[in-house]
Amino acid sequence: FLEDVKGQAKSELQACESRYQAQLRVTQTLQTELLQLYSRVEMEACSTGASPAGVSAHPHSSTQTSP
Amino acid sequence: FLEDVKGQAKSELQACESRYQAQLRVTQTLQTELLQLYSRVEMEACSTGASPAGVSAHPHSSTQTSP
Amino acid sequence: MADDPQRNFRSAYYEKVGFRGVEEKKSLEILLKDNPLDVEKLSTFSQRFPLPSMYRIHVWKVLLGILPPHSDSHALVGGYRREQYENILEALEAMRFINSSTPNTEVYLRMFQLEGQVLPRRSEIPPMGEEDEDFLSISRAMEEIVVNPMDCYWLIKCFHNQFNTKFGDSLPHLPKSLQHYLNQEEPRLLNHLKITGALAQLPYNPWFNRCFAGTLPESSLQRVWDKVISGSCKILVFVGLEILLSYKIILMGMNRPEVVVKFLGNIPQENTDAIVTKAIDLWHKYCGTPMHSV
Repeated sequence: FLEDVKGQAKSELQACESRYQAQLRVTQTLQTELLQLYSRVEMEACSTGASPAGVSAHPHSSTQTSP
Repeated sequence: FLEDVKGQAKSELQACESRYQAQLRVTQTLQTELLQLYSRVEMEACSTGASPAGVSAHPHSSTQTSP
Repeated sequence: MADDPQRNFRSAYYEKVGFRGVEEKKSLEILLKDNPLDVEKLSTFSQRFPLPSMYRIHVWKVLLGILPPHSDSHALVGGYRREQYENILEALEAMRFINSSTPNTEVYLRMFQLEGQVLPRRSEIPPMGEEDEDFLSISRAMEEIVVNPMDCYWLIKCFHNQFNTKFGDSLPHLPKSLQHYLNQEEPRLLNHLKITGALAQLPYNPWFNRCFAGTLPESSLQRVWDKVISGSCKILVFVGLEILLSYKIILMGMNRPEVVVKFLGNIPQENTDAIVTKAIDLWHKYCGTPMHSV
């Protein structure tokens, strides 16, 4: 009976842990995405200073990647 | 002794829960930031292009609906 | 139980008149009342009998560990699973990786990739690789079987993971195994396939890596997946074997491997139920029927 209780607790904890791990991955992925976006924004900010044309293509390409 | 095991299991689960909640708040913050950044990028794209502001609202609507 | 000829006759009769598995359904219901659930007994049941469709998803979830054996944990764990699913989905939407027009199967793939930390950069998404295509193929079939998208994602993910963990090492040996049994059942056909060069080009990938997703219609496929999910990848060999045996005459008339490949890549969908039934019989004949008191 004790084993039973332990087993039940273990499976609940595993499921909780899996949800937490997934959330960690989500955080990491979002951070990477933000970083890339920031560096893109900065690049564009620099290039708009020099040459305003041609930059507008980038944001559109990003919205088109999802089918 | 059984109560002991149950108590331990409960506190482990609670610890997992609070780690998850913390991570959840992080992701929510990141997602908000991402949303703002996207709309900034789009605003800039619009202003470098021809059409003025207001268009940037559209792409967000697509993120609201889950498949 | 299985040796009782009267009972076998009765089962065969029920099968014919459409009451298939009345007794089986009752014994499964008894198993499902256990708390905790006896996963081993459920596996054995699923190896021996087709799962009644009303219990299939539930049993799959238990066998794949999506739901734990303790029924009184199902609500709690189910809640965790739902949150995990929703959070990942939400993040992908926030990153604009997916939107409302993204096909579900691709959504599942991206979710799976995010969880496995192999999500490509959104700015440079590579074309789908063979493994992605396997995943998508299984997803498309699962989508036809499971209505609820959250259940569907969890089942695809856990099926995919369990299959590769459990059987990844066995997969490369399945073509040899198929030849072995074909030699037992129909050596002439084996010889013909060898001579024409078709043997090396049989659709092993859709058969074994995709577990017949995309080859069999879902109504037949789910009876094969019952066996895979409950612990056998050998069944895949016998389904392949039975496909070859069923179309023996047609295949014997084909002399070019590409014609064979084309035919097998698009088999008639009418009698696949009979093919699966015969495949399961052959599998029991060669590998034995799992004996467990159910």
